[in-house]
Amino acid sequence: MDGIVGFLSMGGYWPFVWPAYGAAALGLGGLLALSIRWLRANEAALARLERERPRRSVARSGPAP
Amino acid sequence: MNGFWLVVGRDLALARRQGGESGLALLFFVLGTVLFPLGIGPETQMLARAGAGLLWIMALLAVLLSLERLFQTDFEDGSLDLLIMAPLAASLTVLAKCLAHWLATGLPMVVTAPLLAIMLAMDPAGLGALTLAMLLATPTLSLIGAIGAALTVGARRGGVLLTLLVLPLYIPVLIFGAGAVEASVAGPGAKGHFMILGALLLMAATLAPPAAAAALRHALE
Amino acid sequence: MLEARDLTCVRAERVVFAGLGFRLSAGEALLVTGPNGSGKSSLLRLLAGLLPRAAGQVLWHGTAIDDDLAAYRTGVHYLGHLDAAKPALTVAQNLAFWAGLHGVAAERVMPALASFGLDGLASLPARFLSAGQRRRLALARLAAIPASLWLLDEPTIALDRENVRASEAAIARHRAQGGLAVVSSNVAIALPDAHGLDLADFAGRGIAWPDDEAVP
Amino acid sequence: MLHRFANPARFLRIARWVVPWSASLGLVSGAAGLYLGLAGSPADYQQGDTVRIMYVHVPAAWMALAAYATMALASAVALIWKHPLADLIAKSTAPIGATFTAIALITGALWGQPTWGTWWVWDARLTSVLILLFLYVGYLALWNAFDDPTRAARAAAVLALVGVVNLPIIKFSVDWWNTLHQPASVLKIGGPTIHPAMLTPLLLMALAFLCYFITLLLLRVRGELAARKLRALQAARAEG
Repeated sequence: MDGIVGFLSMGGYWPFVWPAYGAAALGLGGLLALSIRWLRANEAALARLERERPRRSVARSGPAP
Repeated sequence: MNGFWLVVGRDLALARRQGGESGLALLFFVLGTVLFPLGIGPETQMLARAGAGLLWIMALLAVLLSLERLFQTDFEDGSLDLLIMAPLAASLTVLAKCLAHWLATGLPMVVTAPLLAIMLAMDPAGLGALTLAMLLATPTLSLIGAIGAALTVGARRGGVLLTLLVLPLYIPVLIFGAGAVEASVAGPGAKGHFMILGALLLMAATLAPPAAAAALRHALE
Repeated sequence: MLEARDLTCVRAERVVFAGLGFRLSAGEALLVTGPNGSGKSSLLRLLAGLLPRAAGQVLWHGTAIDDDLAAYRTGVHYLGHLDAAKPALTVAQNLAFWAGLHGVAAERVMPALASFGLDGLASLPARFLSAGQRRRLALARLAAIPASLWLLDEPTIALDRENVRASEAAIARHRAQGGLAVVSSNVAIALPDAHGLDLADFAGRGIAWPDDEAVP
Repeated sequence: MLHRFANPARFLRIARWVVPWSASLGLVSGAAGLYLGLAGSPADYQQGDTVRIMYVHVPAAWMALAAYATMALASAVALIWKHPLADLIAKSTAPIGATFTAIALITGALWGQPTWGTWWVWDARLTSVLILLFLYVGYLALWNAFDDPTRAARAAAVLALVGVVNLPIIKFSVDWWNTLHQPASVLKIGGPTIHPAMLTPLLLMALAFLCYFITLLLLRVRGELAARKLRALQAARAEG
């Protein structure tokens, strides 16, 4: 038990070491999550538009509307 | 080359006729400096200690304030197309406009700076250094600012954006400008600072015009 | 002699026109028409070298304009929608500036103003000019500064009957001296035996980013 | 010149191949670095355990600079060869670089508190990193200042190049300014004097941050490609 508590206390500097790692994790993780969500949203919207587009271009390449 | 002086002459005539930016910039410079003692208190040692730094910061902001319209008016009335197509190289046109901007805005500030410094209880030994440093630095501020002005032509909220882009690039000029005054008053003399300010000026004079010209060409696309 | 081959113009990631070509020799004129947004102005700015081409070639006397853009431009006039008139300067000062920039003698300023009926207003600050008068000041630039290729974007907008005729006469004179003119206009403009170019025929479709499958 | 447009399909194939590798290498080196850094390496004889903040602070600062260099390089390629994919790479790099810079600042302040007694110290390095953050913010603001993405790309590219030229000058001025006003900061971290047992976790964390950068960059470029095509299709639909 003592090992864990000793480790977590970071020689008494826990209020600085853990927030530092927290900030790094939050920053990197947050940006990663945002980027992935943004990527998924774009590619989903693109897929929706792509599904509609072939039908439209078939119509367009047929006799002039 | 006479095209160069034509552009300088036209911009000076426009600045004088409209009296807008150059007068405002000088007013901003003076007013900002006057406000400082009102905020900090009249004790001379405090003022003397911080006076040089404040003067320089107000100088930066005043130059920046008057740069937003450097290319924007020409862009809006169609002159920019013709200027880029004119036989005079775009970099020289930019240099000419910066020279006109400096004569209209920078030079008056160099002249008023010592007066304001006296008001801020600056040690008279520093006045010479302040004037020389301002003389070397204000053209650099116009040149570097011109890059920002060219980049933000036609941009939304160009003014604020210009400040955000250009102020970080002004930091070396601020450090060595204010440092020159302090060195001449308290330190071993400001010879080194003048050399560096001169180097910054030469660098800006050679690199800023082509960069701004490239930015302008992209603005017209 | 101006020639354009397989010109493609992309603006804001959209193909404005593609595969456009034409040939124009001395004394000839090209009337560019087309619906709004079909790229009339873009074509003129492209020919003036202000706009980069996405593809294709523009040849002036057989050599590509990019080889020496500055030299090409000394022989070109570009008249855009805007009149480049500084309100704080007088009519004469405005024209004298552009004439001086192109190394043209100051004596040519007054006759050029006269050819568009502006000599009476020479010492008037430009801010008092009407839209039509400002347009005539811009057209006076064409008369003052000799150039073999005129690129005119809707030159006769805001002009009254009499001044439309004056600009048509100026273009005719220019062509008579062997000059070329590319004029875009949706308004009727008298360009005797001019070649026509309807941008609707070259309208670009779809995206400027050819991915695997063909651009639709 | 149209044919010279980079074929995005080729890029996407490469990205799809690289991302799993860079991601897993990043996770492995990160885990190892964290373990060694937090538990496996000794505390500093002077600062105690606060030195462990270095394993996050220093790699973040390094990557902040590396990202700006990448942005400037991509901008140069975009301007000189008009290579639109390079524009997207530059645009995708900026937010990652800005995040690294912010992390470097926050961890720097957290490290400074126990060591120098205040949250913010005008130490030359911290000040330069702060200015770097402003350069990033300016770059991102310029991207959003135009409606036409091509116009924004050109302006941002010029700014990135102007920034990369000015960065060393700013760094020099700030270092000079800092030494004038304050004796050389007590800490001499990151230099060769670093304790070997600390060097391994530091390099592992640097590798992890680098892999993170590559992985996220490729993901964001994929996102930009999709967004660009989406815009074009919507425009085509408007006109179709």
